[in-house]
Amino acid sequence: MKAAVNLEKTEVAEFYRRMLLIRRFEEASARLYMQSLIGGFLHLYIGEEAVAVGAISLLEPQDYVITHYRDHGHALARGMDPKACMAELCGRATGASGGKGGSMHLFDASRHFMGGHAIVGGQLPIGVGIGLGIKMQGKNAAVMIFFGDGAVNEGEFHESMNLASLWKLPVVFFLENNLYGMGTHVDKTHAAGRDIYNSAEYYKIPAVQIDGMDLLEVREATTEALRRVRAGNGPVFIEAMTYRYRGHSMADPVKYRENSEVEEWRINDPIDRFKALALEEGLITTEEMEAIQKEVAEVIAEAIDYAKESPFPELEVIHNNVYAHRTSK
Amino acid sequence: MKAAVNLEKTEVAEFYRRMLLIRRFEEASARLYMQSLIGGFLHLYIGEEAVAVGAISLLEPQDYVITHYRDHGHALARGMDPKACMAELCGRATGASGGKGGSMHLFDASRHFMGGHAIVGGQLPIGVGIGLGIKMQGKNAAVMIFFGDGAVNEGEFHESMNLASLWKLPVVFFLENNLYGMGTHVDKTHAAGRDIYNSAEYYKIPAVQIDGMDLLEVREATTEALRRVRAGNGPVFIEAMTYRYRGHSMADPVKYRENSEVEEWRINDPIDRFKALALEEGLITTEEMEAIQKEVAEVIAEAIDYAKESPFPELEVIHNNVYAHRTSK
Amino acid sequence: MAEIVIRDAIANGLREALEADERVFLMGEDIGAYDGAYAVTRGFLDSYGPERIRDAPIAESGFVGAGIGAALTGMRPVVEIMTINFSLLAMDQIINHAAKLRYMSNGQLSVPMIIRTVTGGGGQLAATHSQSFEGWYASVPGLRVAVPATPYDALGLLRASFKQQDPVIFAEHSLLYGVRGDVPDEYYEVPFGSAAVRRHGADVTIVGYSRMARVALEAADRLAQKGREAEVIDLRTLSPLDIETVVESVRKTNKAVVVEETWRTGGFAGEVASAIQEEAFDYLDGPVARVGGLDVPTPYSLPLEQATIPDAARVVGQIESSFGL
Amino acid sequence: MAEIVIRDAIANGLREALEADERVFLMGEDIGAYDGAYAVTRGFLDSYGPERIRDAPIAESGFVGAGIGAALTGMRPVVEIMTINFSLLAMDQIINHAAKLRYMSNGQLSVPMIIRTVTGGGGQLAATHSQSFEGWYASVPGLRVAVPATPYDALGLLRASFKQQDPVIFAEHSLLYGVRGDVPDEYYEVPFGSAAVRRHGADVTIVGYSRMARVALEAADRLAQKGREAEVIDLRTLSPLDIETVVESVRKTNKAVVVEETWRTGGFAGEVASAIQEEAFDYLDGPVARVGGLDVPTPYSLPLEQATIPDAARVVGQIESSFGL
Ligand SMILES: Cc1ncc(C[n+]2csc(CCOP(=O)(O)OP(=O)(O)O)c2C)c(N)n1
Ligand SMILES: Cc1ncc(C[n+]2csc(CCOP(=O)(O)OP(=O)(O)O)c2C)c(N)n1
Ligand SMILES: [Mg+2]
Ligand SMILES: [Mg+2]
Repeated sequence: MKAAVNLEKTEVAEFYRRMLLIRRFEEASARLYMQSLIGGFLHLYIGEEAVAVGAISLLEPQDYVITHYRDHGHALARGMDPKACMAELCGRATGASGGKGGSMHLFDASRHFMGGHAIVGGQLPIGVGIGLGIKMQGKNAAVMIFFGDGAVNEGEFHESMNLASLWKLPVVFFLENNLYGMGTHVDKTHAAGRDIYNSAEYYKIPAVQIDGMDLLEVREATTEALRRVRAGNGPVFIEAMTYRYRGHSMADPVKYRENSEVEEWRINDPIDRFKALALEEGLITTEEMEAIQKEVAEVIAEAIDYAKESPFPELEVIHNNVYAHRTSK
Repeated sequence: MKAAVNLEKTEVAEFYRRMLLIRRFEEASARLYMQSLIGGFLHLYIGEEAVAVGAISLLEPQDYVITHYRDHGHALARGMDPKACMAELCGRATGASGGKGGSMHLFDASRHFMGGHAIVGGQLPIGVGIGLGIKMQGKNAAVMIFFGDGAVNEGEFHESMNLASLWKLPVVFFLENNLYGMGTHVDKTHAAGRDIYNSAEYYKIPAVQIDGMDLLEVREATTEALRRVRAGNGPVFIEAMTYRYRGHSMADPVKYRENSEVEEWRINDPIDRFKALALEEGLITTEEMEAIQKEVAEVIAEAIDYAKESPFPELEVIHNNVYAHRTSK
Repeated sequence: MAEIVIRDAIANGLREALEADERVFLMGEDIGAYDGAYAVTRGFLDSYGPERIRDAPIAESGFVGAGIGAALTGMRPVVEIMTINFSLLAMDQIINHAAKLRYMSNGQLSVPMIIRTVTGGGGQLAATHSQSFEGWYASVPGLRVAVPATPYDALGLLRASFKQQDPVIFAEHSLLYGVRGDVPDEYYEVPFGSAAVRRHGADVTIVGYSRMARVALEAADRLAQKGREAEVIDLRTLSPLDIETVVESVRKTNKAVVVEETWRTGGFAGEVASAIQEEAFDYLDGPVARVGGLDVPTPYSLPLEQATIPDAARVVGQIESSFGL
Repeated sequence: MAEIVIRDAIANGLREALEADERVFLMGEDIGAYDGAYAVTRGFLDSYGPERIRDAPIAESGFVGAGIGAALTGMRPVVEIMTINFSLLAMDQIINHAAKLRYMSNGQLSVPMIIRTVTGGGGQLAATHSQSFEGWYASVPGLRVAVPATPYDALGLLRASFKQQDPVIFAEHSLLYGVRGDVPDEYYEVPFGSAAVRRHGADVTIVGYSRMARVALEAADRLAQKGREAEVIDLRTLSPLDIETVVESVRKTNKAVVVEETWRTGGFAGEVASAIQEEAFDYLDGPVARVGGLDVPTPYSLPLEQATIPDAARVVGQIESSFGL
């Protein structure tokens, strides 16, 4: 665990709050899913909170984030309103996308949160293109692309790495290696095994592998990555080793791994570790923490109520936003 | 240039004959194309003969070859009848595929020559699958997949390398790096630059880069590659640096490179070099060579006549071989 | 005779083939350790081992291409693309390669490969996960397309697929896995290119396939309550398309509606409707009607999703408005 | 007014946009140093430099996705997929992403991107290189599809494409680049969703688009020699589809044939034919006829290829056999 010495007290509270918010949001989502208030596929981020919070907390408003279907964590870390997020999961008119996208397809354009993409690997070339747009317009911004160890096997990974490097685009490739793509272990699908950051070298992209359960390590690596990217040196690659405690989605009976493996990872729970460290270093008090817990519980309760009480969309919106101009057909 | 000391005289004659056959075949094709006897796209292999001949001459009948649209060289090196080949290029009923495939889609299943694939990169996963089929059936065979430097940018390259390595398949990835994909130089499309064999390391695939203008070096590398593959150690990767003297296809005005570059490569012409070496080492005489030249000229003339004199296919065959069983529709 | 669900009918058909023919193997994402995304291959890994139940990396183009190559060497691969939405990533291999190799080689090569995949919407999976592309595949010469709607057909068509020497797209509907039905103990096959008349009636012909064949039956039940008897035809395979059975029915009922789940505009129902009027124009009381999915990316929200996908009420409504029945 | 070829009409439209709007850039294989596979972008690299005339690696999914991303940041990318055959490799990006982002985000995102590509067969390019998938794209909600057949339309539709806020598939036919036609000096646009009546006539309506619109005209000329006057309609865009203009014509002629280059079975002509009979059933003297490509992978050999792709003789033959004209 990295030392927390350089953190401000306000930052510590904020990181703790943000990670806890995601954790509680996911737990609440699971409950609402069991109550059939949420439909479709639901992929929880529990266990991986330090990655999204650590990385995204370093971005500026003009930067962009794009990710896959396991996206609640990234969305909330980027500041999406939990109410709008939960309402979207419940398919309500007040949802972030009026109920049209759902859990796997969250968007918040005002925060440059560009989705929520449910085709494995699909966000990679799009993220690269965002980098291209940034660069061609001379904007002082970066794009952070989150993706999983499973996505690395798609051809689009290769195409995206090549394009980003070739054109020296301001892209942070952020791999969340949680060891599994659905039920299949990375060792069984990836010839190179689990140290995927090694792939970057061939593309001339600087890369590091970090402990994704350690918020401070995530922040340190991201800081360095953004420094390089903002200096115009082209893309960087971060592989955060992490773990999802729950199944791939709520539909997953999780038969492919031992519970002991989960328990081992839980020892390094990113929230617990951060909490312990912050307490130890006197950067937060128990009382402050309890206040945050209470606040988060309220935010979640409010989000649930908001979602439940919101109306479903009217049928007349069904043809809206297929095209810029609504057409009859 | 490698020493030719280990070659038999009969081999020398055969290699010379085979390379010359390809060269003359391509020259003849170009003429027939200008006469509109050949249609579609025509991609000539001139300058690259040492690769196909050197590599394929080491294969056994049970081995497989698969390649892209620049396929005449590989087909002829594998023993396809020049008459059937030329007739195919001319779209005749007597062509290797009855005129249905054409220049870009040559097949000779009896020789395990599996095409001739005109979608860049498309032959890669298929070749890997051939390797899988070989392995699952416990056959003592290998598959050699030819592809270009342009194809390396396709996602299928990555997917294929990963699969072949993961499943330890008997695949020789044979990259013909002629520095251009159509009119675009490899340095402009591939972040890693021209030493593409370096890509193999990440996949745990042993790789070498060789002089593709030197038949003996091609043979040496291929021998070693096949030894590994046949020992069941999984795939290998060979990058042969080579050059096409002509344009990408007959339609290419070749504005993207200087003629001086072509001239420089011509100095290392694979046929001239091999000829010189063989003469020098006394493995062939001028008379023998002239006899071969004459023989090749005759074979080509015969192939042209055969193609020209062959009938076009009857219209009634048009619905044949869409499916195994001819259907009405 | 046993009553089983479609999931088990397909599993039984796969096991049967795996046991009868050592060239048969399965390859796809999460078919092994995970037991299959839709649990069709549950327990297969234990029974047949990782060589024949081959978990593949998420690389649709790669492993579909690998299936083609394996088929070329004489294997009989069953490649699973988790859902048809992801088949877009393998479309080049399917259409530019699998479908064309026999023809371009003039019969030298053949690709006896089954691509199992899951089609359709209805589980609130939203726009990227609710599509139905089987009609596109059905238009590609060189491919065969099966779209079973019952356990009997699922098993019978799967057996027939293993007899095909050509690539087959075997499209299973995500919402039908739990549908029960009788399956004989004796061996049988359902031939490709033979539609089933699911219900007889003289007033109108409703044509559907996959889940829409069931929706058609539901619509027929509702019509029956109004005293109208619909004839319901389940196409069972889209390639070959058994238009004769459809036309024969329309010649009797003089009215036809074609129901399909994909976007109405440009759907395969256009083929069926066009063919009906080509073959039976003089028998028609009015235009062949089509009921299709709304021309929108499928929305996530339940009420919106339900309004998007055709249901019995819409079919009945169309029949009312088209034919006054 | 100047007489120019389609190639130049498109080049002019692209130059115009590049000059008027600095957000516009071109990206694709061999559009720069090679001057474009079909020479449309000849000289562009010199004029606009490698940033805006961006030669891409052979990675269709990658650079189409990059186009989407760039569009999301406010650029106006024109992505060139060398031919529509290779678009299968980018289909996931086009259909699962470009077409859906506006809807799934409820209007938060928009993808104003033009995908230029080359469709059609006829140059003996054989099965992998002779396909026409524009009809598939036209069925996907969220996409627009333009299929120009004249220099006037090519420029006018291209201009209109730059005004679209949604992804446009701009499908140019490989055999039409050299076709000449008048183009006004003044600025004009051709709106999406408006078919053109290319020729007036009262005896039969022939509907086509892209090269088949020209084949339809040729067929009409032949019919004229027999004293029959065909009305010829060029759809110009498939999405939106201007079915009204077609139906209006059919109400007058009472006979319709739809001509399309792709495989007849399951083609977009099925949509058009179905829609015609839905809208104008009572006006029809007989079934709406379709002339399409044969249901085979396009063969290489010239006589076989010629028999595969519809031509004027086949259209006339169909009209004769369908309507006795
Ligand atoms: C192209 C495609 N193939 C398959 C799927 C089904 N699928 C959804 S998530 C997933 C696993 C992805 O794993 P990974 O990238 O490691 O992300 P994680 O879920 O572990 O966060 C699969 C196979 C899909 N959505 N898209
Ligand atoms: C998927 C796809 N994209 C583009 C093309 C057009 N094309 C044909 S050959 C070629 C260049 C390939 O270059 P390389 O792989 O280096 O092979 P070479 O021609 O140099 O032998 C291109 C872009 C194609 N046939 N398929
Ligand atoms: Mg993972
Ligand atoms: Mg090359």
